[in-house]
Amino acid sequence: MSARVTDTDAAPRSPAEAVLDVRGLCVDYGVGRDAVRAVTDVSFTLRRGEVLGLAGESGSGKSTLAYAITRLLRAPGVITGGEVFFHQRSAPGGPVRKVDLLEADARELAGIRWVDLSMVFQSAMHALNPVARIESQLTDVLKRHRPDMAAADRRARAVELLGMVGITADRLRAYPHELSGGMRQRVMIAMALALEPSLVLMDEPTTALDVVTQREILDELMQLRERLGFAVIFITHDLSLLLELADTIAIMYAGRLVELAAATDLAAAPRHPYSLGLLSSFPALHGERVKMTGIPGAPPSLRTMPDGCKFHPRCPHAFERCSAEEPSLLALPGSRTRRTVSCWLHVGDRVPPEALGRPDPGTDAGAGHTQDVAIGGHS
Amino acid sequence: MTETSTAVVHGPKREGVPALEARRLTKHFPLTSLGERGRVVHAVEDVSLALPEKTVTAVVGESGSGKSTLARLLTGLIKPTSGELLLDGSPVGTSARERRAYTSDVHLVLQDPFSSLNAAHSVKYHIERPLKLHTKLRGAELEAKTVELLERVSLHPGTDFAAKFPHELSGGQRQRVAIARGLAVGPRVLLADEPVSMLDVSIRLGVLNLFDELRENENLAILYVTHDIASARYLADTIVVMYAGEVVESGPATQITDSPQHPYTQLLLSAAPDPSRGQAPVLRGKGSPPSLVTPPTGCRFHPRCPFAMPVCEERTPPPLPAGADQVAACWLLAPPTAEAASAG
Amino acid sequence: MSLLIRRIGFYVLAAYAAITLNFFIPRLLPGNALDAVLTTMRGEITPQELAGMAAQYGIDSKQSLLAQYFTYIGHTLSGNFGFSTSKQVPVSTVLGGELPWTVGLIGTATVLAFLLGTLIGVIAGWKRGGLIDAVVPVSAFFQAVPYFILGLLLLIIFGADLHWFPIGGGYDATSRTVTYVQGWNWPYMSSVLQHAVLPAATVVLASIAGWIVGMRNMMITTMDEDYVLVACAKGLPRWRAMAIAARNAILPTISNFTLSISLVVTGAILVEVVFNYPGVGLEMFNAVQSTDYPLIQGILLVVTLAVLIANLLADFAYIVLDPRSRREA
Amino acid sequence: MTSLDPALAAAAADPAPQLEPAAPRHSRTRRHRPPAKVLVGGAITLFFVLMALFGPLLAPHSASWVANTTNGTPQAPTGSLWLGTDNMQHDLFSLLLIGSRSTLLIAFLAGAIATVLSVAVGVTAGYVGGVADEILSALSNIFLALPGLLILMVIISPLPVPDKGNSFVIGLVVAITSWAYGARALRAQTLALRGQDYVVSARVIGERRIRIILFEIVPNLLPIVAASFIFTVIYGLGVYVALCYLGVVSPSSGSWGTMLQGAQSNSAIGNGWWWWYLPPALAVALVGLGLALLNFGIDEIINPRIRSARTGRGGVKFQLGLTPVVRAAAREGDAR
Repeated sequence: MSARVTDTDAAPRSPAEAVLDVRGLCVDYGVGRDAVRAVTDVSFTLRRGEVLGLAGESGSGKSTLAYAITRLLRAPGVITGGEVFFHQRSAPGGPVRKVDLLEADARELAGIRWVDLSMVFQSAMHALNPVARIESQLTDVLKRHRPDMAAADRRARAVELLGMVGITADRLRAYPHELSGGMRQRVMIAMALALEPSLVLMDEPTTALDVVTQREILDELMQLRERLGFAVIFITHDLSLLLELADTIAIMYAGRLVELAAATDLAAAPRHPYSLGLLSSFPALHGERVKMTGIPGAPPSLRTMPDGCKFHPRCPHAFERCSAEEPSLLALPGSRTRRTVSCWLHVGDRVPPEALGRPDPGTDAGAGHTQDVAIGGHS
Repeated sequence: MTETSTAVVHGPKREGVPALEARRLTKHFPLTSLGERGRVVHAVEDVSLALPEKTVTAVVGESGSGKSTLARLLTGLIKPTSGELLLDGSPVGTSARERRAYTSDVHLVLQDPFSSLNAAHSVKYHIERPLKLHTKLRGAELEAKTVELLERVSLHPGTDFAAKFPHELSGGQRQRVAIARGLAVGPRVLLADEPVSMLDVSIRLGVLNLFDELRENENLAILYVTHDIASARYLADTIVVMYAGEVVESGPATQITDSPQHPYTQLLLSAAPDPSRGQAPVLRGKGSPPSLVTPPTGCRFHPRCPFAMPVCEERTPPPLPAGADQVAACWLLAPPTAEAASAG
Repeated sequence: MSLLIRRIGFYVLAAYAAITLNFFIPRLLPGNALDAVLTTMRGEITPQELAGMAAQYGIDSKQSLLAQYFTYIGHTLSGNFGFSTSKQVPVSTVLGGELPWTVGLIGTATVLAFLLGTLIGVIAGWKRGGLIDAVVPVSAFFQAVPYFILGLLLLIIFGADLHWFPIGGGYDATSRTVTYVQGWNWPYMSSVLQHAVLPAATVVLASIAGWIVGMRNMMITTMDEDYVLVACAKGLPRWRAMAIAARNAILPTISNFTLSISLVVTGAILVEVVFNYPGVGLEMFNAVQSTDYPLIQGILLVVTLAVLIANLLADFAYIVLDPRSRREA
Repeated sequence: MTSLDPALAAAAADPAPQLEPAAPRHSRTRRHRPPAKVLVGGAITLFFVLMALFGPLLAPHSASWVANTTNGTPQAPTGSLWLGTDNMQHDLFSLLLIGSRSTLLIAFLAGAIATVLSVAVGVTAGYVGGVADEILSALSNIFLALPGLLILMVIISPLPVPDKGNSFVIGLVVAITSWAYGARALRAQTLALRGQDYVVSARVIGERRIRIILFEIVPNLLPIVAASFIFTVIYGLGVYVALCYLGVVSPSSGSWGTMLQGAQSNSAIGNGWWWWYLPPALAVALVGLGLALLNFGIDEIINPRIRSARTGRGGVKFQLGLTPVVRAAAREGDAR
């Protein structure tokens, strides 16, 4: 296991300022002998207005990671290490305050939650209180965080919020069960934006919806993001969706980040064999029909993790080192954009397989090789 | 509905008698709650479908399109309001005996791998039951056949898997056991209702490829029900697109995705994730599927259709030729004379 | 509202079934048991009354069973439950005297137990693993012990042994120091309260455990729902999140109330026998002892109707509290 | 008396399919050891079952034996008469042992009969549905609303004496008033199971309806069947002891309820003869406790979420919406 990352920013290439800094986050389920590690040493930086896609299969820890960041993870989840810095800006252009969410107490968290950091849950069906009207669920946050607001203003704001996601004001008096699935998820999104947060976490927000509804909602969401400028962490198992949606994509496997890259780079030139495998698990809508294989085997269970690289039992390119040592997330210095990968194929003098060594889009050069320059204190 | 003069049979075009044929299947579910008696849900409306052996037919649609109801109608689990089923060209009887015989020819693989196997029973039990019901195999032969079936769905070694219980298996393995159980009856037709939608992305293709192998090796006629048009294109010979209980378009798989003729198919395709798409997709149409208790008059898609014309509201479009082996139920495809006639 | 109509329809049906059952109970008696009963009464009541009773139960009657049945229904609906053979007064008079005691004791104790138990259950579930939650398994004892056994145990400890409370009755009829006058005066009322403590404690203790455990478990189940987590994610105060969970968790508890109410009431009625408390339960016991069928029937009917009304109220509360149950078709 | 848990019904009604089953909220491996409640409850129950089986054989005296005295007042416990005597100078210890048999026999008999009834009614209503369901559900709801014990008093008291002593008749009558609780829970669960894919699959391979009910559905109902069995045994115990206590039933062999009845009618409480009524009352309470603990355990197996969490497990305090942070250093400190 690699050492915990401590330095502030490894890739200060983008001029945009950070809104969230996750450093070496580790999450366990259970305490003591029963504990299993669900998320191991995850680090990334999210910039203002950026859409970070978090992709991975069930059990990869993507949802666990998101809930841990917000400290909303349920028992028996325990955060066992790392830092989560949230850069809170009280007013547009105002001073930025850096808060470690893992050190924050309940009071401090309550002040940040929803005001700066809101969340859209996977199933709006379950995320909306079935016995409360839409109106009261929209206005309760206003009541809590904007105590000066008059009741009429709160109501007006609720109407405005619903209008933003294309729902008419007459639905304010409705109960969740009276709305369709798509409408419920829209209400959820409107609710998440009620206080104009700087970061919205979305945990599979459209997975339960039909493809047309999903597209409509995503389109609306992206338009709202353009307008309001909030950053998004978008969690899904549907990598093909993320490629269209996200600026940056983080691929998770067995609780670890295995690759972090710009969406365009990842689509054209994946560096991690698992990313490649995932990309080739989605049949194309166009072109010649070719036989595809997906990834052989199944993801490991949290209790029986293989040694070394967690992906090596399913990896077609695995070699001796992969089963012995676990790679850490390393920057690829040859890349135009920031991208990191945790794979022994890209370390040292090895020439990666052709499929994993394609040039980044927009560059002529092949993939650069790391010279054991770890982001953190690996070397 | 009533105006559909000639029933067009959807499905792959092959010589000879199809393994399973559905003729003008209609299913209306009566509503039972107080104040709604007498009203019905128009779940499936006048669908004719042929499933020749060695073919995969994909039925694509959103939830509520009637695709799952269609699959269950084909198993005989629910009785159609009207229409009939033909197995190898002869009508399927309704007596208990004929019904049982039918179960050995047609099997259904369901969506949820975590509920399709009974946690109380071993894998062995799941495979042996259909064998005991439909073959004379007993004792050692039965065991050998069980192991063979498990290995045929790539669960090696079969003896180990036979002894396991469902909770010891991953989702993909469970779905393979469910498929092996389907094969145990020795079916001619395998119906699969969203068989991979609840599986991890990386193992979906493995299961889809298994269906592809079974089509070849077992001469199966396969019906693949899905909401994922890309996977339908990957696996199927023919794609049948359903909307609000009706078939709106059908034809060869690549043809449907490359040149969709019905506006609903176009909408579906424009909404599907497609990384190869250069620019942001333009969604073709809006709104959500209609109530099936009071479906729209005429073409059921007309309230959402960006090309809707007056005729669409009035009359149900018949399936019209839209390309080689491709039909679409859309007035846009009507020859000008017909359109003029309807206008006049 | 169709659900409410359906439920009311069901209760009307159930009430009708209870009335009918009541009609048949004396007629179901094996052999000529009733005849024997009536024979034993000879001498205790006037021949006219005896003849009237014989007619009421269809012995030596010229009336057809059906005609008797309709007569009976007519009488019941008009509040005429017949004439108590052991007390020589109309059954309705007896019930009028006993019901206030029972309603006062058992009604209050049951409602108190429900409210208190639900509240404790909410806290135990919310602070799972906390101090209150640790006490929950202890409540298994009270939950499992039949009401009257618990009553006996309390009586032994606090009545017979510690002499903290009287060991029976509803009030002191006489005392060396005070002369009691029934009515709204302090000596009498304090005596009534003193006599009510142990039986009420029995009913509360015995039934509260069920509500605590049920509510705690529902709370824990509900807290797994996303909308409770959403309340936390919204930065709402913790008591608001708890209120949202409790508001949803109470719905199944109310359905459960309808399941248990008849158990609670019958169990509580037995408590009256243990404490010799002058209510409907004790009266029922005495009526069975003296085979006073009109009185038995009257009590059965009143208790059944009370249970049905409690059920109806619970259903009504459910419909008020759960918008989903109000869904128009 | 206990009541069937609403959480159980909720778990039955909502077998929430977990889209992402990875997060091990409750791992399977920890289920191997039965909860302490089950062990304690089982031990208590076993003790009393053994008492019912062998107690009458081990009793030092017969039920009709009287201590060699002409005294008319009960004797307090002594070295030879462990629980003393009643006013007729019967040996109460022997009566307690002998009475255990009829008490437990009827409780378990009623539980068994009621369970058979509730499985038959509940599973039929849930699986067959339609009109049969409507009728059976209405029937069980009516039985739930009726004050069972009071009706039992009325029905049983005029029965001829041989019937009143007949365990089977009493068990049957008790069962008739108590099956509805289990039937309701089983119906709800059957309804949930009926739509499960494995039931549909069994129909698709051509299984007969009766086989589907017995082999696909009933095995998955077993925890609820067990819970409802224990529930009715507790109920039967309470009702039978109550009937004896009220003198409505007076079995010739005697029961714990008969002992209490004797004590009550002789004003044992007022006279301070605690050894007369305390042992049978405690025995009933203990059997009830043992069974209730068993039921607690079963409920936790049906719905592991409700398991009572130990306070401060590993020094970590879990609170909804405030995930604990336990740094590795602190954990190492714990290890040392």
